[in-house]
Amino acid sequence: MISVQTDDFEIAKEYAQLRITAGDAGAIVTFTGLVREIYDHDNAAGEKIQSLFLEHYPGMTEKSLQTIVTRANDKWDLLATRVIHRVGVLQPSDQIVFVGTASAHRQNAFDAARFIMDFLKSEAPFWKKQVTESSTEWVESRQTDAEAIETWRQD
Amino acid sequence: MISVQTDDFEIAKEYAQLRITAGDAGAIVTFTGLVREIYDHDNAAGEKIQSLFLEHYPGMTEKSLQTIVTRANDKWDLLATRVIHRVGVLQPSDQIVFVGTASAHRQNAFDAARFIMDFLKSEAPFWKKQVTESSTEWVESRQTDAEAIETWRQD
Amino acid sequence: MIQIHYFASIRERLEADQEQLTLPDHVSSIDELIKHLATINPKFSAVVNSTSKILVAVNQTVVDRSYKLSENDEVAFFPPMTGG
Amino acid sequence: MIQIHYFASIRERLEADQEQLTLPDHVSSIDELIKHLATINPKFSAVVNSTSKILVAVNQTVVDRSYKLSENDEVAFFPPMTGG
Repeated sequence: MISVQTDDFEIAKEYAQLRITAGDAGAIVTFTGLVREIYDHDNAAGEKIQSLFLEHYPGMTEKSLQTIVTRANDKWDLLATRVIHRVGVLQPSDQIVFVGTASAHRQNAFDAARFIMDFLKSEAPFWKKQVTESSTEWVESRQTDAEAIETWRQD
Repeated sequence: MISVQTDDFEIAKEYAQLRITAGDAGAIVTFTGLVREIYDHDNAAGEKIQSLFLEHYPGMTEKSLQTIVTRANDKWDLLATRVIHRVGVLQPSDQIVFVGTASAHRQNAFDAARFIMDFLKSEAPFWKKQVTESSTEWVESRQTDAEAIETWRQD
Repeated sequence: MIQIHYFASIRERLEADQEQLTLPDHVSSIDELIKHLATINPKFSAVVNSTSKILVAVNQTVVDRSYKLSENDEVAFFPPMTGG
Repeated sequence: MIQIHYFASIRERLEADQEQLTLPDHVSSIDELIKHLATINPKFSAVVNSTSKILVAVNQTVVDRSYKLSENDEVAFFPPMTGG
């Protein structure tokens, strides 16, 4: 299941639902992304972040996340998957994104969670704008995120 | 922190503690291992598991888990780690093991969680005995677990 | 007629989140659409000239610049994604 | 005197979880200890001959068969781990 929402989420609830949906799972992996107080991007380096605004492209967001999850299911034997991405205004230490995967074996659950996060970063239409004391700037995309995608193409 | 215990654990509590301990984390990964009803080992293939008994080597268990966590901290920039392993009698769908990692960036959190699980499987002195309707057998170690360790040695 | 959406830094610099456009006869690819928009809108021209990478989606899927447009397409311009 | 622990299938087949042993003069390595135990205990001999892989730890760290024992060492015999 995929959700794009302004509301926060609870890992306990998502984990419990993954366990129920998965049936006879042997492994559940969760990834949670949080708003860091200090980003190490070039812009506003070292300055504390006061808030983060997350914009997205309604419709395309859900469609691209669904495509990524479908590809993960094609590559690995998964019993359940869950993706939540928040939009709107967030504060430091807030939860931004959740990816959960359940499988019979741990390697599939780990691979799939990482795959979904890597492609979410580069293919799902979300954009972050960060507010510090001295500036308001759109976050630049990271070279390491583009490189993460490349590692999966070598398969 | 490392715990070897008969009691069950709550992912919400462990996740909340990782968030607090980590401070300015950007990524938290959790792995939970569950008792599967059907194991695909050679012994008792296809038969439903009625219960699982987990034996360990008190003292060495904690020592070997601490060594694995220390190695993970040496390899990656981690802000918090948590390992829980249950012992004693467990039922199908029960939680067996929890590994949680927090880092500034997702790749470190994913790598470290997987590394800890891979080495826990092969180096921490736990042994599973499974009870089915027709037999009571010690679980055989898996070749894929030995291979998982090898992938890390190539670094 | 096509529908055009702008997002994030591009939306802000154009001071517009969407517009409708009747495609002139000489515009059939994304590449030609970009040239056309730069001709009729100085702000669009400035954005194209100063932004290192602009992504284009048609009907909510990223496409390359040679993509041929059809009537009623939904076109979107945005910078590289930074979610997660 | 050394302390010996047995775990899992090995513990069950020996019907013993631990014992104390005074090392004879000709026993100094793990390899020699295994040969000695097999000589004095038919069950241990049967386990060694029928088990494909037995791991040995001294003072709670896995060691190889050439490891030299010291007085008061804690030695443990067990099959490959299957936790997690």
